[in-house]
Amino acid sequence: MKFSRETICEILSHCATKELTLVVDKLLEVGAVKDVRAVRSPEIGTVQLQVREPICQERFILGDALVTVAEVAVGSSLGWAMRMGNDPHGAVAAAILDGWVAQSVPETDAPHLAILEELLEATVLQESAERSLKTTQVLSTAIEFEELD
Amino acid sequence: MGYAAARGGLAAIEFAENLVQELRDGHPSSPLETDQVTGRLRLLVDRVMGEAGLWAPEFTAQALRQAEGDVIEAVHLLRAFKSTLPRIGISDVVNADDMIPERRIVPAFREPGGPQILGRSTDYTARMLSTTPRETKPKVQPAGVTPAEESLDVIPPMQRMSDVLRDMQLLVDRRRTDDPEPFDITRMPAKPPAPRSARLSTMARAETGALVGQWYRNILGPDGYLHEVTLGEVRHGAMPITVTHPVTRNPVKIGEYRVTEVEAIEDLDGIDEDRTLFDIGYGLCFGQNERKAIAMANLDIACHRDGQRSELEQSILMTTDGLDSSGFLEHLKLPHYVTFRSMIERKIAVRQARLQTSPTESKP
Amino acid sequence: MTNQAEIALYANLVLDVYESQEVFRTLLDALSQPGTIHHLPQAVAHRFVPALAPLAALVSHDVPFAICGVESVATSIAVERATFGRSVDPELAIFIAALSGVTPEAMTIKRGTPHRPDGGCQISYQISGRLILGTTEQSTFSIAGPGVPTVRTISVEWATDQLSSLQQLLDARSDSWPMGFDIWLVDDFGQVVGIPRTSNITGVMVQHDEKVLED
Amino acid sequence: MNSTVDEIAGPPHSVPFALLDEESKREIRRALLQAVCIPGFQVPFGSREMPVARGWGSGGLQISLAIVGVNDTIKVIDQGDDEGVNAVNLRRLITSSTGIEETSETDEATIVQSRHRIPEDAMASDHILVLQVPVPEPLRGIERNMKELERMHAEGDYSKMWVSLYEDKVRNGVITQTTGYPCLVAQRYVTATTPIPRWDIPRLHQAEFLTLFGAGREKRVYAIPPFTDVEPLTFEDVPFEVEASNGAKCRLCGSEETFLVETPGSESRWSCSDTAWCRRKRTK
Repeated sequence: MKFSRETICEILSHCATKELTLVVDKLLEVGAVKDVRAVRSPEIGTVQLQVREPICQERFILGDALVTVAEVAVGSSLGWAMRMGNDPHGAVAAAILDGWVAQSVPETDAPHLAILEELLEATVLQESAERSLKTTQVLSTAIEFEELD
Repeated sequence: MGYAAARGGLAAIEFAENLVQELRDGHPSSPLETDQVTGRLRLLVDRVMGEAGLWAPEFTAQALRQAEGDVIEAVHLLRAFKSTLPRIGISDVVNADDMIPERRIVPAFREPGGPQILGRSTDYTARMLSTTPRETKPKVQPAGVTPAEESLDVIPPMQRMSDVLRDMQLLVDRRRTDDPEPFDITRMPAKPPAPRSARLSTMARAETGALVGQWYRNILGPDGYLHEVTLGEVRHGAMPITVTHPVTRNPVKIGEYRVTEVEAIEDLDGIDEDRTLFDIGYGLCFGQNERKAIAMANLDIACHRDGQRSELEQSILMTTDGLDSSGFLEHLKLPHYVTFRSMIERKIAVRQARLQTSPTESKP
Repeated sequence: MTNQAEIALYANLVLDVYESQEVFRTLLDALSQPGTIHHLPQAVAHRFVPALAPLAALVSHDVPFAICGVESVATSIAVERATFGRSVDPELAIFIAALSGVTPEAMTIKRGTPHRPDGGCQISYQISGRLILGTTEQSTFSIAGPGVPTVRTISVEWATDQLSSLQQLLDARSDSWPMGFDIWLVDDFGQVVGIPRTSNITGVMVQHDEKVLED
Repeated sequence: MNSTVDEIAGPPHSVPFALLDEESKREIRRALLQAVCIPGFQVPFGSREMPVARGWGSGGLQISLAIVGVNDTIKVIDQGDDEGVNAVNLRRLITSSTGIEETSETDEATIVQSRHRIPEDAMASDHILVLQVPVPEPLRGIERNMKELERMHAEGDYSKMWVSLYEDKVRNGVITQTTGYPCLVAQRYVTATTPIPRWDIPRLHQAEFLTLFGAGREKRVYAIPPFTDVEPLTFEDVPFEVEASNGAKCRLCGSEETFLVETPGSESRWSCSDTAWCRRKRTK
């Protein structure tokens, strides 16, 4: 696997819940991912957001973000995921993938690993295209000043 | 268990609820979808999330729909929902400079370090009411720009004005190295004297109108505890949320939220202040809500300069929360039979006492 | 977590929402009616040393607590895991479990400040014996003050070797009223007696074994 | 057979027992335990937003939800009336989120949540009275600055309060304080007695039951334990006066010994504020 667990988590945060669960259900159905059980049922909760402001370099609490967290066991590995919003299915699916890649099994299971890699690469591509469009839009509103002599 | 037959209170409440539901959900127009609210009423959703202190766009849309667009009511629904949720964790501390900007204005300098970007703004749009019944514009690309794959544009680096002034040796250096734990206003009520982190948190989730009102009261009203500032930075953009992966103990980015950030430059002119320097107030709040962030930044520096001399801090901490003020205001609608009976009784008692002392004076 | 026993303790210390409510009500009743005996729920009292129940039920995220007594380190770790609280030195704790007669230095226990007397510590003191209502042949003390109609008496059976350490705590408890700290006496049968800082303890603790006081 | 994501995800999110999450409950409980040990002292707590607005009993509601267990029975009154709309609303919130029994009979209840009244029936040590408090600070009328208020309580310096009562008496011939009469609790803290009528004040003194006060908007809880001195502030030569009824009787049950409320304009215009008490008296 060319991505680390953390990178996979981050990429999957951009992936729609529907696509994500589709892939995980497929891997479960064919038996590529086995022996999965919920350690902690997906739970909606809040994450406190702390910001360091630049004037006094002080931390303060801006507010909370609503997230869903899930923990699953995949074989002997613990898989974890946190998703923004109310998303129990997305959290469970991402946690399963997190637990699966933590095992050494996927390395020897190239065909099924390819399914995951395909999802990750497609997500990366789409995310960067969106980001690039946004940057272009934002920069089009930059004020161009004439050079003063 | 003994319970007397309902005397109508419950029935009336339930019918009132049904009436709200019927007239709202039974309206003949097509139902309002969540993504319509988040997509088309973005600034309203931003404002409600800010005042609720909770980044949750979909639930906010739901709250607004349920509240028929009443901002305070929607904030109430969200905060009450939050009371039922566990706190799952604390994010890694994010620096203000980690923002990916989508807008940046520097009124203090024509050409600051980095660009001035208008971004998504109606600041210079004529406020002409569009009288066409409906907006159905297709997506248009900005003229002359093709967002092709080879478009490698990145937002150029932007030096923040506080750093610029610091480099020019024009800024009071208030940077701390002791890194105190931030005050959590949701766990412990803040009251004066409070640490600055409590004031910043209070203002970040204050009612927008109350904060603007507080600001203007100090500009033109009887208080006058603040100066008009020069704005250094007005930014809007996305901040990352990073948490610690509990198994690997490494940081993981799980998503983003948008904020508005303001630096307000203050011309120090007090007798005990260094007139050769500026100071800066700071504002940061959820979503795109520039009015709120500007008021916050100006009140932040005003409160710092005031240094407990006036009651500005008490006003900020105690009177700007939307749910506190509207809840108390609206409680006046509740029955007060007992208290009012007691008040009438005292009126009569005072009258009788007067009659006893000077019988001629108090004849009604 | 190093062994099965510790993991088992951790799991036992996790109270469900109904258990934590029942424990809390027992503790509330005990402090509002000093000198009466209240009972922890059996399901909780049987799972671990009952004197740990206040910590298991009241500590939550980041709440500073301390445990004094044998195996305090392992027990502290288990309480931390079960409650997400923070194990600290006794002088920083707002909840302390004093097990098997081991108590923190009375002078250092948090008493709050004149502005915030609610910063005072609340101590769960394990009675390795049995609490009995009224006067008996055993060590007896009487309680008066808010929560008590006139006076109530409580006796402690068997745990005479602990009583001098308890006496010190009781004396120090309200030396700076309304600052101070409060105590739950929790015996090994899950019986609880509350002694808030408002109570006047007037009786003599050890009537029948003077040697203990001299130790 | 492997399960699916949907099966592993389990049932959707549901609201916890007694609405509040466990951490919030524990925090309120910790504040209450301090409150009973420092009678009359206002303990700050991180008040949560409730499904009712602040000012509508959110403080009392948080206390009830933090203390309630499956074996409790709840009575809720507003102005003494179980059927007041706000009482109905609070009661159904508590029962629907806990499944506990409700009652209008004081002796059947273990928890009585109330706004502005103490039930006429005697309560004992197995009752907890939860009072909703709009303004927990008894000294606010004489001092606005919060730092100064804090100092006055810390030092037990209530001289300003005494001066204000004295001036009131001199100017008006009587002490004009109506409901929520300030009391000295356990000889230490001057405490706001919600706005219960003066009629109910003597019933707090050395009461058999525990009273918990919740101010949600102002984020304070305080307590009066059973058998605690509650002394209304007054002068030796100015006896404390409850609301005078001048021989008025309830038009429904004929009582003279209860707190009566007035219906203006009608011939027989008085009736019991405690409606459950009145009904029982009539059916006896």
